[in-house]
Amino acid sequence: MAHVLLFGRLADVAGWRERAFDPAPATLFALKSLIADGDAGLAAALDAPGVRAAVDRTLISGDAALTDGAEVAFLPPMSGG
Amino acid sequence: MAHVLLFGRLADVAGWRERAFDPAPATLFALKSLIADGDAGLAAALDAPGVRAAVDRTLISGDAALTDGAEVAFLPPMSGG
Amino acid sequence: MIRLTDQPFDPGAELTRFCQGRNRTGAVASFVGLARGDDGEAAVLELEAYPGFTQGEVGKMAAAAAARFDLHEVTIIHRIGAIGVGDAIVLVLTAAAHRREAFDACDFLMDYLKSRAPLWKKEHGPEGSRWVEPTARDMADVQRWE
Amino acid sequence: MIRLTDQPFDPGAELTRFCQGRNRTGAVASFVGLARGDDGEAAVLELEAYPGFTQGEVGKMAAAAAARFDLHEVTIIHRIGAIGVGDAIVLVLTAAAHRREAFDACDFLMDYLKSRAPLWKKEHGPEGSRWVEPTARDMADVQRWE
Repeated sequence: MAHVLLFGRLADVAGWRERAFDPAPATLFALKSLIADGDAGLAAALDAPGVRAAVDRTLISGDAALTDGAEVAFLPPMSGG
Repeated sequence: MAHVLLFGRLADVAGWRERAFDPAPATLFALKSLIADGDAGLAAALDAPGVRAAVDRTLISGDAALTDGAEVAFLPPMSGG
Repeated sequence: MIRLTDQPFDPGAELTRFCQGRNRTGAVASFVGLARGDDGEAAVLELEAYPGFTQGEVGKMAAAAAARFDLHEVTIIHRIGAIGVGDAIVLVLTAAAHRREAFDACDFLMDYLKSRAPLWKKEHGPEGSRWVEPTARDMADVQRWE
Repeated sequence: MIRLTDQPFDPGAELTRFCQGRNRTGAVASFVGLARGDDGEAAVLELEAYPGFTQGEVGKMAAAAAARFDLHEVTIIHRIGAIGVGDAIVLVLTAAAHRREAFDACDFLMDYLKSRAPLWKKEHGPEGSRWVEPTARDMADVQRWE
């Protein structure tokens, strides 16, 4: 199982903020395909410039292997302050 | 009469902060010579780099005519904050 | 001290506390970001954080600033949730021996918060809502430090 | 608002007031200069002003900063007389629409106060007293703005 969190505009595009994918795909990229499956808008939003992913609360560059129970967050461009 | 004010280290060097010179000399430079008359330490302090003069609360560059009753302040390098 | 809060806070009360009991500190710089808008508007901003992640990331930035600018102390308070007109959104406080370090650290932390902190800001305006993303200026600002 | 005072003041209380009732202001920057020294020392600093002149000169600097950086408001409070360890010597508060202007105006005003405001600072240390003059760094800092 992979626990997926969407933030900011990604949650608005997807229509959800939090969802479990069971079983967990083997990699981050495979999970991303699965999340966006059949939703071209969400696929584009996840691939937009500046979107980052965090696996178990660590920022990831590129792909990564996923273990069962992983928390995967997709983070659009950040803007605090 | 010219009313003279010394600030900061100039007052320490002169040993006074405020003094009247009567009659007032005709110019700022003449007043400066009169103030430092016989006191080489004060003459040097008044001519040190960064020392400014204000006549009637207006900063002066170079010499200036003095009118009777003028307030003349000598201002060493400034440092607030 | 790093604090994320969904409640209004008073930047002045924090500054008073921050300045107290110091003798080595010659300089305290601060920045307060306020929510702009028209009087009488309800929430003009919504700030979303990633619980369990955002606070630690902001803490890493603060630690980086403390090391780089030789700070005596740093405090960051950031609102999350709904924010009304005139409310403080963010407060950054930096203490250092001299003014250049305190100013630069405060400036640096604001640039980082604007474009690198895991926070997402939604503006509610007369024409609807939009997610704010860092501007070209924000991206250029943060690159000054790299 | 420009204020010279021989009494201690609370920078936080001033910041609280300064932030209140704003809706166009997105950014408030501040700087507090504190008197460094060893605990238990009596006055560590003495600040001399030129009554009837200093306040006006500082006011001119504040007006120049307000025009140059498009400020909504500026406040400068400066202690004069004897100052104890840990006391606030100076507070500069700047309000603007955006952070760059607020930061730059605050920085600019501190640079001016350090080397161009008619104030004279005497430090009382273990080896006696000395009049402080702007350092080479202070002179370089103020030249950034010219």
